[in-house]
Amino acid sequence: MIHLFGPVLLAAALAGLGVYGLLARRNAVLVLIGAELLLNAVNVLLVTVAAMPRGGLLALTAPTGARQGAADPLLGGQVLTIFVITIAAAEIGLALAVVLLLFRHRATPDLTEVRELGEASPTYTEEFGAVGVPGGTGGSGPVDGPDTGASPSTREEVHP
Amino acid sequence: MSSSAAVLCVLLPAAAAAFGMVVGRSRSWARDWAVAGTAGALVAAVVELVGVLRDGPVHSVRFLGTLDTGVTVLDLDLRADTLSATVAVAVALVAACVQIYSSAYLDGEGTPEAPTRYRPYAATVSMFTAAMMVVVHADDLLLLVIGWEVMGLSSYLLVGHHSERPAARAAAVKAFLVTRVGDLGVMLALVVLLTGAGTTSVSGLVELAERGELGGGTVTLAALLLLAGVAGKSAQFPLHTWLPDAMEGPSPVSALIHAATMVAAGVYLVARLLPVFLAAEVALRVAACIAAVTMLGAALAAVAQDDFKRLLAYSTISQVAYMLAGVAVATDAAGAGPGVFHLLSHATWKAMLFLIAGCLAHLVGGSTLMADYSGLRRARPWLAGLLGVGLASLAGIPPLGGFWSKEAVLSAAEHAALHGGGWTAWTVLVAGLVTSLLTGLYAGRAWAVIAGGDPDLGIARTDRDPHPDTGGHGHHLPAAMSVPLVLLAIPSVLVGLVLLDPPEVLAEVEISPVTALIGTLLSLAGIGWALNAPRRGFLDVADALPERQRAFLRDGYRLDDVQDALVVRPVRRLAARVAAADRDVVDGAVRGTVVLTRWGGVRLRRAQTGLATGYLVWVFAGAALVGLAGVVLS
Amino acid sequence: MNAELLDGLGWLLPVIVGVPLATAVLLLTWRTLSDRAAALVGAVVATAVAVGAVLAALAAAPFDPAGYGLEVDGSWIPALGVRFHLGLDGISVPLVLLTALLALLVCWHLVRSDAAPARRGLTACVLAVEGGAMGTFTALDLILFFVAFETVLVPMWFVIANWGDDTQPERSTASGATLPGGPEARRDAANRFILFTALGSAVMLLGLLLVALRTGTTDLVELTERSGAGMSTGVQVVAAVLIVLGLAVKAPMWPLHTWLPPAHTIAPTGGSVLLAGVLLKMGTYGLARLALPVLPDGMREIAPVLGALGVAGILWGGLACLAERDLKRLVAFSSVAHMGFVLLGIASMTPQGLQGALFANIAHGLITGVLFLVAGAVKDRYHTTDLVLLGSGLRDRLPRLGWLLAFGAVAGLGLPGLAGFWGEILAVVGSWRGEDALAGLARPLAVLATVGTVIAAAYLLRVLFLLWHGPRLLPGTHATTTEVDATGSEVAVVMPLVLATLALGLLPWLLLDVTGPAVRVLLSGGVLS
Amino acid sequence: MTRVPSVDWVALAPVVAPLLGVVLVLVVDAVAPRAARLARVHDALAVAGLVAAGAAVTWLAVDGAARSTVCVPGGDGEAGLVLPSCSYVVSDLTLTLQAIAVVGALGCLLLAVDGPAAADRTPHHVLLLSAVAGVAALAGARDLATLVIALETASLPAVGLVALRRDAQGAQAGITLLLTAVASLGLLLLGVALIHAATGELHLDRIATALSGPDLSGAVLAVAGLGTVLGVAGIGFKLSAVPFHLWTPDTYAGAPLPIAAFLAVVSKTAGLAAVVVLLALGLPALAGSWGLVVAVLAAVTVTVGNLVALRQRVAVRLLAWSTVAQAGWVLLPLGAAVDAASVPTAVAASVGYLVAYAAATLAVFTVVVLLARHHPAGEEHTLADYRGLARREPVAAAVLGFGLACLAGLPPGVMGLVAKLVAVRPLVDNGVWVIAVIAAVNVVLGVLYYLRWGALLVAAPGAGDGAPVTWRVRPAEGLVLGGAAALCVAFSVLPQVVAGVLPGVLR
Repeated sequence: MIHLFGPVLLAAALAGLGVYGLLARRNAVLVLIGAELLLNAVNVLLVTVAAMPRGGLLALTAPTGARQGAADPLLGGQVLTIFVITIAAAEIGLALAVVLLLFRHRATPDLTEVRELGEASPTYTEEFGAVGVPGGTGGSGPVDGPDTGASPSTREEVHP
Repeated sequence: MSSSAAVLCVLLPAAAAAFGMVVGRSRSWARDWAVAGTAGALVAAVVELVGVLRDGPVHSVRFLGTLDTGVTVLDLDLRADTLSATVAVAVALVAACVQIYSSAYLDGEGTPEAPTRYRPYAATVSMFTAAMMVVVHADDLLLLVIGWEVMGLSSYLLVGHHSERPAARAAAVKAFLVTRVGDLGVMLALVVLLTGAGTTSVSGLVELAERGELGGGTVTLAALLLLAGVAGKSAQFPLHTWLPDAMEGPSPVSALIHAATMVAAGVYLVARLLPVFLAAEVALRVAACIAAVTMLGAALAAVAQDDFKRLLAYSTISQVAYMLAGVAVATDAAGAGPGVFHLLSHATWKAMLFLIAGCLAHLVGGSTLMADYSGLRRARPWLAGLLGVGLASLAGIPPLGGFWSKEAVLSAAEHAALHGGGWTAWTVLVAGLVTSLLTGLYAGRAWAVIAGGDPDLGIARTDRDPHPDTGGHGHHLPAAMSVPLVLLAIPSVLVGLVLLDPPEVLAEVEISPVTALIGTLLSLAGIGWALNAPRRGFLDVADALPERQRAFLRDGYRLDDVQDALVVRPVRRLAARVAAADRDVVDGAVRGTVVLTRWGGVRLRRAQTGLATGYLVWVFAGAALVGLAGVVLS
Repeated sequence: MNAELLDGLGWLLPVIVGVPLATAVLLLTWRTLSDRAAALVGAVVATAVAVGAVLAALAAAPFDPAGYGLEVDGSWIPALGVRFHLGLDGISVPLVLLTALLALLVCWHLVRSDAAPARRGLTACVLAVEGGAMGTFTALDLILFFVAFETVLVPMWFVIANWGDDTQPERSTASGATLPGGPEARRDAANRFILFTALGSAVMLLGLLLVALRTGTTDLVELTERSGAGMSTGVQVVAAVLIVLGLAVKAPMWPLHTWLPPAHTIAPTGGSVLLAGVLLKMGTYGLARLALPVLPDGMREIAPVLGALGVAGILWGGLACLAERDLKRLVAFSSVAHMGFVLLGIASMTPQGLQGALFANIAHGLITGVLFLVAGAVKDRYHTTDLVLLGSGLRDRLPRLGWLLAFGAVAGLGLPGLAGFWGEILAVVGSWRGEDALAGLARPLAVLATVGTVIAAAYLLRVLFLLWHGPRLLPGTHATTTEVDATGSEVAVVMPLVLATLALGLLPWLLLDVTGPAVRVLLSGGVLS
Repeated sequence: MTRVPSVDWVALAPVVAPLLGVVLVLVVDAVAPRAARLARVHDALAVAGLVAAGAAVTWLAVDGAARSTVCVPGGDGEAGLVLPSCSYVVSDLTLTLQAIAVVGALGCLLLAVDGPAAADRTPHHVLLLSAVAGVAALAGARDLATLVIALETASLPAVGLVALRRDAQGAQAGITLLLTAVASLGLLLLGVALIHAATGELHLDRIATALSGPDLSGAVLAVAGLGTVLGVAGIGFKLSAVPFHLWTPDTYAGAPLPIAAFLAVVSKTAGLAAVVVLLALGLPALAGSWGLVVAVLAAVTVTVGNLVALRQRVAVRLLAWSTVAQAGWVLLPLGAAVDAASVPTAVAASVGYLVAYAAATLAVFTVVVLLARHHPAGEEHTLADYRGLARREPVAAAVLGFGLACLAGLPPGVMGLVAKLVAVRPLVDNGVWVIAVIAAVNVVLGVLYYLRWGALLVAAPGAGDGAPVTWRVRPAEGLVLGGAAALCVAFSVLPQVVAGVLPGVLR
């Protein structure tokens, strides 16, 4: 299986780089590139698998003359690779749209700048209206709700 | 006839208790019910006695139905025989006298601070009577225990009747708890008998015992355990400490419960189960030793008492020890006679003595110190006369009742000692004789202090100057209080006549002339010693004792302190520790888990940094861990 | 009663379970109903259910032929083999009647307590508890039992959390920490109640499932007949440990009892009565109904531990009472002690022990009911149950209430002639001869349990000493208020319990003859001797 | 040799119907881009797509025929007869999961139509229906490629839905979900690649056969085992299994509430479908190894979810953590799988629990959506804002209370009780005692916070709560409220529905 070693090593390296990118980068776009690297590592692996004899590792390690799969019209690894590339494309498309949305609101692609949803983040608050969203409601707003001017005077502490 | 009379003996006072307490509101209603109930019980008891004497005993009278233990079915039945009938007559007589007496003794409504509480009082006495009747008639020990404990409850309620007095409250609790400790033995004895003999029926047990079919271990254990209950109820050493304190109760209650009936119930139980005890020789020997120690010790303590009721209380302890001794030296199934005879005779004159004590307290406005009664002979000669009869009977002066019954016990002891009763019988005999001397001494002393002396320093002083609390009725004794004294005086004088034609239970009572003579001489010596005291310079023979020893005896050998140190305080400390441990350890662990979950929640929440890539660290770390697990497990 | 007339009354069982529950839902949804009217509706329904329960009990009689006098059986969750199987026998009848009686009294009590807020909800909760308890006591299917067992949790939680007393004072621990008072304490008590019992029932569920999976049936009749056949001793032990642990929380067994004192103290009067009289019984009933007959071998293995913990509860509860200042907490701790006798009786695995346990179960329900009603009446008047703050001389100040208190105390200390005695003595008898199950512990436990009766006397007399006896003394803050003795309706609510206590005390066959045959059946595979 | 496999469109109808809806919505949008009056047409088309899918599921269930499509032929392999293998199979499992997803999605759609979706009808409906199609496909997927594609079809639109809020938080929530999804996709693909590498097969039934052979080498097992657990790790985020759960509260808080409900119900269904399809159908032979991993994951998930939920004050965050805990419950029975034989009952229990969970969660979310709409604090309202709801809105409070009781597993929520019972049953049966006891403890932890919430409903209103607002419940919302409540009640009366799913052979 020496001939598999190279591609697998390559996949591992790519995956490692990708994970590093995902974990260490602050810029959303760079993080996405990390994700792409990770997916491409998978692609390398899949292509490598596709290059293996039929029956995979099982056939390789099984005693001679052991089982072989039936005729398989699908070239598993390669089909999967194509799928992954497609998914990655869709993913990036969607991701960039969301990053753009973020950039429009915060004028930064830096993920560390937008953390207020995390309960343990310094900018987290449970005080109504304090996070800069008018009325604090979702995209629809209080369509036929009450006058949002009503003051949320008593916010009792719920007993923990 | 006797069977329905037995049931009525129980039901009439019980009904009186229920109706007097629950239904009516007025005082006279309560009094009428109380007197009628006990009087009815007296009639029923007499009828029962007549019936039993004529038709023979009835062993099973359906009463409370059955008790399905899951294995055997027990019958909670009554029985009627001469033993139960004679004791029932005595109980009903004393009870009736006490109810009549009480209606005057607890006259009026009292003050808001110290109400007389007559209604619950009369009902409780009726309840007590019913309970005692249950004990007397029960053919099943479980049924007997009902009466046994209800008596204890009544005693508790009546001792604490004047519950505004701290001493009365404390004495009530003590009375109940100390007897309850003894009753542990009764409970366990029931358990042992149910397990070992499969029955708690008196008839059944007696039959088994007589046929020798009770296992040796079972019978010995059960008898010893029962003895603990007897010691508690009959105030025998070391569980006697409650009785002197119980004198905080009204005097008629002391007469009924703490002299005539309840304290004798222990002896009655032994007499009832004598065949069982005979099968357990150890138990009888222990009983004899307890009786010997108690009769001597209590008589000695009685000598040093200044309070008349406490003196009578110690004398009761001592006399009940006589009864126990009389039963304990029995050698055959009919040997309970002397003890039971002493029980009957003691009931009459001791009840009378207590009622006299009540009259005296009534006259002087509440005090029970003997010194406050001095000069009675000159102030109230007829009351002094009755007192004299009672004390003489107590000391065993012929031909009064006490003489016959006490000598019967001593004779039985002598008979046992001479016929293989062993060293315990000798102990009993010697202790009994010495106690005769001491009994004479304290009876004579009581007479000397109360009857003698200067009325102006004692009874006449308060006669002139009524106690502010009790108003004017310190001056005369109403008929309701004096008539019962006479009613009781008659049998205390004449009870010896029973021996002319003894009923079956007393058939074996014999008086040995030698012992009787020695006993009487010793009593007379004691009396003489006490009466002679004034000639040697002091009115009270106890003044001859050094102050420290006298106080030691007066306090009942300071056994209360021992009890306090050995039981009460350790239990209190333990209780406080348990309460603290419950709060801080057991519940602390519970609170600890709450703190732990809270802490866990707070810590776990820290991972929510809001940084998306930070979350991926967990994803990959988790994947790595899971992957490792996958490889290792495959 | 005419036997033929009563034979076809199987439908009564779902009715006495369903009607209270349905009424509870109705009361909750009927918003315009006034509080008083709601309480009246509840009382009428509770009365009707009580009548139904009595009829069902009569129809189920006689109890001589072992088995179920009244039965309904229907399919419910076929996938799990769970059937809607209800039945009445000698073990369930007394508890069904007790539940009906207590619910009835509590409902009528509510009709009269005009001061209580939001009685509509409270009545609904009481009825829901009644329905759940009825279900528990009649269920003949493991899972159905479990569902019914759980049904009472939420309503009872609401009773404590919503209508509980929020004026409890703070308490401090030895370590200096302060246990909260006020609303915080109320929340804590309610949460404790539900967390303890929910944990217990979750653990019990594991055991029930184990039994169901290993035997392939959840039907109690069949499981009782099998008497453990089909399960190895190991499986039985595991199942018994889980089931007993779950039920013991509810019983409660030492040291799983610390939910009880706060719950009892803080719950409103009716809640306390139901807690003590009904909910605790569900635990011990479960032990007798599920654990003993279904898992005899497993129970025999763990019986010594169960018995020892029961006795530990007797002593611990008693000693804690000796040092307790709060009347309601004291009664709660005394419950721990009393239920210790029940546990001991069950652990003995003897007919006597079981008879005693079942008797003590009922007796405790009646007696504690009296005590809680009295404590509640005291609390209504003085807004505290602190024995020191209540003053003394209650027998003179409020004679009727005082005598009821005295009666409750005397009954509580197990006075022969009142209901408390028979259960205790039979449990001790069972323990004494329970060497089969309790091994070497049998006799020591019996003796220690008996010692517990003396402690019981001591702490209850202490209550009377402090509160009932003594000079007329009103606590300072109430010195000016005029005192009102127990009203006619208060007495009327307590009297049935008092009379039942007396009746069972004097005529024990009333109950023992009912449970006897069933006990022999439950133990037939066990150690009948 | 290679021919295009025949396609059974009837079998595929639950997948195709939502996609048809997508196409139609897009067509209408293309024809009249800004026609406000066509808004209802959009809604109707979307609803019709889901209803059609539901009808298809129902028809297939009633029909009962064993259908499968997109098959490769079997034949005589070198080692004997090989059965044909299909990429899409209609089975009880498929239909049950599809039913949950479709009903859940319908509920979320109806909640959203006039809420967050009002401004973005086309994208909302398209994304939602696509996601449903993905879940439906996932339920029927029986090969690795279909599995991956279907899972991503279910996941990626969800990101879009989350970001529909179109503010910074929506974007943040979207990015958080997206990045987790991408990283997880990487893990899943790694796992799939390794499984494929180990067996050389794509079809799950063939993988199962290959791995159940008698003499497998250690290397094959190790690679397959690693692939399996990496696959589980990759799917874990979808279920919010700890430690892949951290996106959950942030995303729920940042997303519009109906979308959060969608994530809680439909996405979770997708997660379970993926896990079940991969593990139970593809890798039952390795149950001994993945069973334990899943058990530990489930136990940790339940515990962590409950512990943190106890600390929550904001309603939607509490729900988020509650769904984490509930995900653990869903996974628990799978953890009881100790060998291939014990897998089917475990799967049945998991799916049964999911049924109860979905119904109860939908009911709870509906009320939360309603309250948010009528409260000044909107989606950020806290539990304290439920104080006294029973007086103001008794019906909504009753539904919420009942839903919470179901989630807590206490009567009157018998459905939840039976679900917990069903979930624990396999653990007991297979003697996984440690996990079973952890589960029992977690029942209690859960009870505490659900009940605390429930208690507030009937508590007396606080002093400064201001004038109560009368709710105006829209018909669509009322439908969801009533429907979810009806489901909860029905399942409580007849818990057979929860306990009796998947009685037959697992395929």
